[in-house]
Amino acid sequence: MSDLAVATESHLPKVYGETLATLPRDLYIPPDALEIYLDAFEGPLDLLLYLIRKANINIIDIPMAPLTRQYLEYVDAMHRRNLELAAEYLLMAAMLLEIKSRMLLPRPPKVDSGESEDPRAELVRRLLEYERMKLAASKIDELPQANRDYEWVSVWVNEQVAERLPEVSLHDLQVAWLSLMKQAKIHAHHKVRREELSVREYMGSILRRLQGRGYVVFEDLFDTAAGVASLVVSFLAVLELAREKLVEITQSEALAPIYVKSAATDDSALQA
Amino acid sequence: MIPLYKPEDFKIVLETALLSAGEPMPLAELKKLFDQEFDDDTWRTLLDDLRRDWANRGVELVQLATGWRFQTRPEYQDFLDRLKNEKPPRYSRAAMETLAIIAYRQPVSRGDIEDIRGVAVSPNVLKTLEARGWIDIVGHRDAPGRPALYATTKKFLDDLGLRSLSELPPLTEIERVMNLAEPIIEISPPQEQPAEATEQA
Amino acid sequence: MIPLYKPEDFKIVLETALLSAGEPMPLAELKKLFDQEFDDDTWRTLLDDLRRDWANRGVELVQLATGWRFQTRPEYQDFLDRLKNEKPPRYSRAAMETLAIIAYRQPVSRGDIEDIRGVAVSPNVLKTLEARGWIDIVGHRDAPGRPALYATTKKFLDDLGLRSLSELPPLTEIERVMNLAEPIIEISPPQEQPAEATEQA
Repeated sequence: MSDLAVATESHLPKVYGETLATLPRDLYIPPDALEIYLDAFEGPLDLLLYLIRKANINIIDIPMAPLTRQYLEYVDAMHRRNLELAAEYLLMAAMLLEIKSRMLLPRPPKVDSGESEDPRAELVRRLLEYERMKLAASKIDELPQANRDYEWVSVWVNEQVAERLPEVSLHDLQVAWLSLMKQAKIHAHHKVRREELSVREYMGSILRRLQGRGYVVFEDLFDTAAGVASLVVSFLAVLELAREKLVEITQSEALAPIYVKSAATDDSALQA
Repeated sequence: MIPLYKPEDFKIVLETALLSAGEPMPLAELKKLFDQEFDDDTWRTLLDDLRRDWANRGVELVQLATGWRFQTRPEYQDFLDRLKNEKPPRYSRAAMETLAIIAYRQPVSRGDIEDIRGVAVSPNVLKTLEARGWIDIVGHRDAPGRPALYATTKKFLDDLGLRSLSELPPLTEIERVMNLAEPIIEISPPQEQPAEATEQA
Repeated sequence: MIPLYKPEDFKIVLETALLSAGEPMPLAELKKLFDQEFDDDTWRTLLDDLRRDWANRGVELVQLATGWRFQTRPEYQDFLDRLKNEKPPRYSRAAMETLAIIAYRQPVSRGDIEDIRGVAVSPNVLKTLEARGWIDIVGHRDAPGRPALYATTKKFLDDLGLRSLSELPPLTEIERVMNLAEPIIEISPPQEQPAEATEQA
């Protein structure tokens, strides 16, 4: 915020308090000061507001003659100093002159309301709207602003680099099996029942136990502590493994120990 | 996954998620954290409780337009600025006035902004505000040249700590007008972000 | 600027700076925070103290080669992952069908799988499932080429939340829907996992 803006704003409360009886003071600004202020003006409306507020003029009853004279003096001064002057400043000058001349003429009453319209109305409306936005801008600027008045908290996420693995649900498995069946390549014997799954699970377990071990005593394949149901299923698993020729069951004579061996166990590996 | 038993356990997970989130977290998003479903009152209690835990710290839990977020308290900014290599630039008056016009009068075209300010709007000003993510184009006016209509974004609200446009500072009533054709009515900021510009094609 | 008197005041500023810093902060950098100059021992005490404050939280203060930073504890990652919007990766249809066949028909050879699927099974599919620890080779069939026999592992059951294979969805229901069902005599599956049996490789 420039010094100028601060200076004009500090005038504002006084402006509101001023009675209409107060006569406008001179709008004069020393020309030396002009250059300093120039950059600070955001355009002709800003310059006009500055002139009005500096002189404690009531914005709704602007004395057009002195304001126009003062404004033109500044525009002239800027010209003389070869300062780049935006076209808007000249347009505003023309507008002020036009309003000033209309003020001198008798005002025809408006057709609809019967009241005469003040030639300054449009200018006043624009000045008020601009001033409102100018003040709003400085109020917004005063709000705490991220990265200027405070910072976002951002704690580092200490992520393990392990790739995210696909998740599989039971439903996914079901869907996969269903799609296989739809292909009609599955025969009746591929239908799976719950009890069969238990047997299948034990088949895998037993094969794991036999892996790399040669002959294992039949009884050792059973965990007697696991209960009768488990024993039955284990037994069925061994029979199924034998039926599918995945294990070899041998017994040298009746009542001799029964041995089970993985059908594919490499005999040479056993001797090592 | 760590089992959660006490309310304290849930609060720690919530705190961890909010501290590490790169952006404000809407409640709907936070609800994903837990298998358990809590009603909104319970969530409110949990969040309020967490906010109280941080009451006397340099960081606070705030609710913004797009959700909940931890941010540092402005009182500590002077210390934090010492760690910065450069100060963030302040926006020019032209930029702030343009932003104010877009915020209070949205959706507006560049021409509308120029009418109010009385000067041409530099394209850089709009670009700067767009780059910050504070304004964007929400539509086009059905007029010659189909001028773009600008509005402020959720990020604008977030970055200024506002939950909605209605929390913008109220516009100052400059002066009662006597002889003007139209009386100036008390102006309040728009209540809601005009999500869909009314005038867009 | 807030006046700092007690060690607690300094710790709050330090905590605020570390929580909002986007990167690890070297000690030399942290020293800029305060007008007061403390020796390294004092700094060490301050930082250790702060670290202890966070001992039972989801975030921890750690010292890295490049400085100090707050980071989330790995134990909380599972919760934070839930806030990610990215879709979890999925296995290909070939992988899922292969897994289903191994789960329901184990032990099976690659040839068995190909018979059922009617297409060749890519070695990559089996490798992926083995690398995941969900299937392993439990033996070899005594046939030309000694084909490996695959079965599902305990980890497969664990990851799918099953105590035993008998808890897999009974496919008979699907079959019934498809009018393929035959009457089934229900026998109760064993309740216990033969723990010892399955855990050996």
